[in-house]
Amino acid sequence: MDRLVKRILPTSIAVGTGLLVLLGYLLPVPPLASVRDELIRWAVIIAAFAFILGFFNLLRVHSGRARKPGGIYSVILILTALTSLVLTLAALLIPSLRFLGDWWFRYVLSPLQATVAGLIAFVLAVAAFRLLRHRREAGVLVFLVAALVVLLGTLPLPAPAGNWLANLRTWWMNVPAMAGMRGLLIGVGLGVLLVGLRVLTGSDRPYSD
Amino acid sequence: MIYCPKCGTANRQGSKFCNECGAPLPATGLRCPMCGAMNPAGNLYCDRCSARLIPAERVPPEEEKPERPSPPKGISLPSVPLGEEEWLSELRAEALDLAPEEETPGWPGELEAPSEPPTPEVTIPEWLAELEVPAASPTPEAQPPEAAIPEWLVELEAPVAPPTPEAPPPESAIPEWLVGLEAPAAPPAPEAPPPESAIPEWLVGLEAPAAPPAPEAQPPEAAIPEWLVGLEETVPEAPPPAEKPTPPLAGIPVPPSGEIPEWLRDVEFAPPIQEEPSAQPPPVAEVDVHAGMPSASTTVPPILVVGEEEILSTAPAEIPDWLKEAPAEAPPEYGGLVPAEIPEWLRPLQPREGVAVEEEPTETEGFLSGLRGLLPIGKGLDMPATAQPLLPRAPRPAAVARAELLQGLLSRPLITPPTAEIREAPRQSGWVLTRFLVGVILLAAILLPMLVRLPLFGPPTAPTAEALFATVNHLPGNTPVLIAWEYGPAESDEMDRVAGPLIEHLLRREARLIVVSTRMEGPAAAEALLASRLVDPSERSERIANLGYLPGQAAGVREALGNLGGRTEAMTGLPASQLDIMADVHSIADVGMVVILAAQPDDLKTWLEQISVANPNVPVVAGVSARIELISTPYLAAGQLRGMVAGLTGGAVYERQLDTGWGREYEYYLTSLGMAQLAIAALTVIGALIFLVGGRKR
Amino acid sequence: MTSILPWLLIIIALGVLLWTAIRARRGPVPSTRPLPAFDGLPAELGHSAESGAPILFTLGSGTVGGDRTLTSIAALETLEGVADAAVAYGTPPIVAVGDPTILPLAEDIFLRAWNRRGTPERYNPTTVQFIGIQPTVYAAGVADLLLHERAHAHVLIGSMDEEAALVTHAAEGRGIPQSVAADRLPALGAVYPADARLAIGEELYAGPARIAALPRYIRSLRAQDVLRFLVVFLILMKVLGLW
Amino acid sequence: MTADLIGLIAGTLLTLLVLSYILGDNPLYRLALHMLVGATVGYGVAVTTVTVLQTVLPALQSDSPDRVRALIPLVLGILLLFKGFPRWSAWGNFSTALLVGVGAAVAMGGALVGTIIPQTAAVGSLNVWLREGSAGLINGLIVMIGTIGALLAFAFAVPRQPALRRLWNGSVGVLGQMGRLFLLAALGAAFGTALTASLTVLVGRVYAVVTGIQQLLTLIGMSSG
Repeated sequence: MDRLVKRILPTSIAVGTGLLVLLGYLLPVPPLASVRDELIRWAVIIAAFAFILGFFNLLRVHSGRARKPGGIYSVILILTALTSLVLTLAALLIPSLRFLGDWWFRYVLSPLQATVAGLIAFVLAVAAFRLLRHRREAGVLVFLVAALVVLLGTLPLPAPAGNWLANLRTWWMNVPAMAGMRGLLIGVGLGVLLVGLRVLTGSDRPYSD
Repeated sequence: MIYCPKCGTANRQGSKFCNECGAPLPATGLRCPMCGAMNPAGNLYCDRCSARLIPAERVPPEEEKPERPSPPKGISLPSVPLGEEEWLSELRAEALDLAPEEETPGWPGELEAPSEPPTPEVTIPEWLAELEVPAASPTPEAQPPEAAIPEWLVELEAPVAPPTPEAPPPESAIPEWLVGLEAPAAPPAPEAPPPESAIPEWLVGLEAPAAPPAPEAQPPEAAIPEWLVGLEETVPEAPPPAEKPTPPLAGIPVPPSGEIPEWLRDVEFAPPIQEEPSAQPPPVAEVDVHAGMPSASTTVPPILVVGEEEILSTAPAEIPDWLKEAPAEAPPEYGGLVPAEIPEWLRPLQPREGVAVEEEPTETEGFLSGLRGLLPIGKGLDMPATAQPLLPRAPRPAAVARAELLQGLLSRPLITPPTAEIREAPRQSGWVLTRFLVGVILLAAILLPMLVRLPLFGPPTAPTAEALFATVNHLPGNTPVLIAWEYGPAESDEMDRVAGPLIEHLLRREARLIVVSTRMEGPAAAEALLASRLVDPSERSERIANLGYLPGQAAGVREALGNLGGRTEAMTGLPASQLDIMADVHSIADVGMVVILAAQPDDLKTWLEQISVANPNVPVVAGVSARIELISTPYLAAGQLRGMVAGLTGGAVYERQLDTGWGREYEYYLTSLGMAQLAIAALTVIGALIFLVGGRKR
Repeated sequence: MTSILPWLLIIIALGVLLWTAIRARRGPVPSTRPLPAFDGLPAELGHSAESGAPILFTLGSGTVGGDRTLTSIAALETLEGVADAAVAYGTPPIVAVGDPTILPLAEDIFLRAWNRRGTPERYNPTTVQFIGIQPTVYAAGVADLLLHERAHAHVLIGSMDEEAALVTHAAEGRGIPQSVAADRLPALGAVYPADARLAIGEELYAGPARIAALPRYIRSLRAQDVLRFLVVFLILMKVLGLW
Repeated sequence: MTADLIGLIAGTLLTLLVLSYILGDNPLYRLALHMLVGATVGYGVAVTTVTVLQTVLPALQSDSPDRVRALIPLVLGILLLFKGFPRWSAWGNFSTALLVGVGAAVAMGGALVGTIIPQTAAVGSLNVWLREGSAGLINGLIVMIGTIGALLAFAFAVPRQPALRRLWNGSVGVLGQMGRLFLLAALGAAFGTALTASLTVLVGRVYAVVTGIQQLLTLIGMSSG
């Protein structure tokens, strides 16, 4: 019984649904395609419950951390999370309260998120500066050149240099970089394919012991 | 597979020499000394009984460099908990390895020639640091046990290469214990007369005792909270012990031999004390040959002692058995847990632990590294307090003991300490400086154009954007345009500048905008931009329908494309079918144009794929982030995209064509961006030169 | 032709898997090329056990159930490869996940590991931590963990984009060793300059094979190689206009 | 208006706090960051739950077939919540199994239909390049060779027989080495584009702070004057 719940049923569910969905992709004929979409819809709904799981994990982790030195941040995090939850729910469910959610989104969520995204530029700049400190292969020069070409190629620099750089950038994007990108994509595709086969043949069971 | 120790190449099982470099390869199989099972080369622990196969010291030096491909199986472990007899036999085996009976001959010799041992001296300082004790000047009585230590070690090394971590702590501890124990000794006094009476002599006889429990007592993760508690508690309690020491010291002159019988009695009757197995060696030395064996073997139980009350108290219970050499009875002993004792034992010891943690990373001595391997204290400290509630008051002792034993066996140092220290290296000042300078330069480059106007760059050029402008310009009025709004606030600073002009152009063309998004923040981000670009807000209802968030990636898109009318307007909550502008729009088939505003490659791909299936004829254009320009260009070349605005530059070009009131802002943006790009390019080149010339710092 | 190809690829892959499985009875498991990013992990675990500070695993934000599922699965299998040892050493890692759907799967790994040790009660529900949904926010959160929890080493394996640079930057600042395995171009571009042992693209999917060395993993690598040459062959066919 | 004023102040302030990370990790940044983490998670949970409820509830009230279709995922979703309690964790396996199964198939489908086949075809179709004349053809060849090289650069197996190995190193090995360079060319380009994109965002934030402060100053000026 235990084994049934813990392994046999889950495995059959995973393999069964997986094969159905894959079939839907490879033979997109009406019945199969609709079954595929139905199963995917289920997955989406289940994934939504995972959010609740995640939310409580977050609360648990940080309520634990709140008692340790520096816990103030965790306290703030929890408070913000709850505020955000309440405001957004209110905005989504009660049209008259929409302005609350909008305000929160516009003046708290957006600036914070955007600025953190902006920090990426900074860390990348630091990384660029230290590039040759860590990478000592010949290829690093290719990387360096590529980065510079792409970086400067967008600049509206004065005529001759500017145009030349822009063209070089375009060529680089469409030829060498394209080649590398395609090789990478195809390779990753193969990797995905094989892991997928392991899962769909039930030899990998990340969902059970 | 055997991995070549020289070049790391994987070679066929059984090969004698490496295919790559011809270097001789280590023997194929290792026979487990415990259970005799054959194990693949590279196993550190027997797959069957988990006994250590390769003595810690014989681990090849390459192990230090993480670069070396160490055998993956090296960390494979038996996936079933070990059976009782197995672990017990393991323990006994340990005993045999660790404690050759020959010890005893050694001891007398020591007693004659006392106090030269370097090893204890080495270890003392650390302990001093932690126990703030004047061990520097060892009292004469101290010497016999101290003197004993080196011999001990010699004995130890002889049979089994590594002084296993468990073994060292007791020895290395001994010296300062004569001082260190003073504190612990005191508390028990009031509560438990028999132990208390015992402690003094036993203290006199040998100062070794409680040191082992100190280290041993630290649970890998469990008991930490208790420790923390302990830290507070003990502070007040420190003084009382302080007075106590004198009696033991007074007792010292008495010849040790006198105590032995007494001591043995104590061992039998007073659980608390026996906690110090390593207490035995010295008396053993003075008494009988047999004791030599138990003495050594008892160095193992401490591993079991993980600071959980249950375990702690079991350890003492065990010792009698070991003396009797009837290990089989050990489990039953778990019944005889005496929780009462624990607090006394733990409290005096705890504060030291607290200190010890801080010292840890700095330790290099073999012993202490062994110690460290044994007790991952720091771990415990930074594991959240939640670890404690998890531990039931009474875990199944056998199971815990087994786990702890394995724990002890497994956590012997695999790698020599020095490397471990490099790991703990603090951030280099160079790093902080670099970071700061880059930051300042970057900010300066961005801010400058906003403060002073720099006519630095010419007008931006972006042919694709111009092409797109033409396409949109020919859009007949009142065309329903589906907009896939695939960006959130994280990208909106860039994407709003990309999408803004395009959206405004569409609005000018009197198009009907139907907005959907597979990003949960998409709809809100869309509203923000639309509000800023919509000249007359009252027009919104007949210009814009925000159909909100489509969960489920491709499937969600597919569904939506098939049934736009079935959705609800995100802002007003009205069903789309009731909106005037959606009156004649039921699916993708009724849409005149699709605009994909994407900041992520997958989003663009998903939409293009789905649209090409649902309605291949509808013209698709895109506004994309500079980040995915590379990935988007193929679609443009393949004709799947009829036009594209990429990045701020594209947006700026489009804005110029459209000539709205936003030109100024774009100018700021472009100049700042240009300056920043130049700055970073310069930094990159400078950095490259610096590190080429300066070479790598590490 | 184009509609047959997917089937062709799948069938050939399965064929190779089967064939190698049969061949595995006689003849040893084929060897695969070393990947420093993963081969360093066991040693790193040793260091971690010694210093008592856990390794921090960043599993990325690839939703299980979405089109990045298998990247996350490969990452999880790699994690499972080290879980037993980490648990036995008494220093289970900190696992930072960026999507709630990865959370239960990652937690299961450690539940199982502790069960195998015979001490399920030692499982710590905060071993796996859900940091945040939005990729950038997740990355920043992990970076903060790296800077302020006492992590001994950092392993990034999973589906991320250029925000990964935030994480590697933090690890570099702490001066702790890190391995990075990513399969998406933006992430790879962003982390290449970092001080990390790098596994590029499909090398990520070889993680389980390098860590756990289970025959089925190695076999699937073998199949992957066969398909690789098949693709090259297809490209040439296309050039010659035969497809 | 006041709400917007407060918002403006709050937004500008928070932006500044986060930007302070550039000068070094500091408590103010951590404060803002933790707020952000909390805010996004709260927002995400709210949006997803509401969206799902909006899709599931109507179906539940409708007639039988739809109700069943809505009920199954709902039950599985609730089972998934058991994962929160180690003791009952096993009951969530059904849900995770479905997620893994479906997800694996979706990813495989995408890889096969969306990536491997089309990309392979694209690499092979030199005729497209030919449209741009001989230069185009050369570019096409470069792309083809580069792609093949990059693909071979990943080859995992290493032949054991010395002879084979020499052959391998001579052919696949060389191509692979070349392929690595193309990979790095792509990585570098990705780095450049990512940098440009995020720089734009950073510029946007700095601009937002500057304008925000300007607006505040003018407002204060108006209120005072």
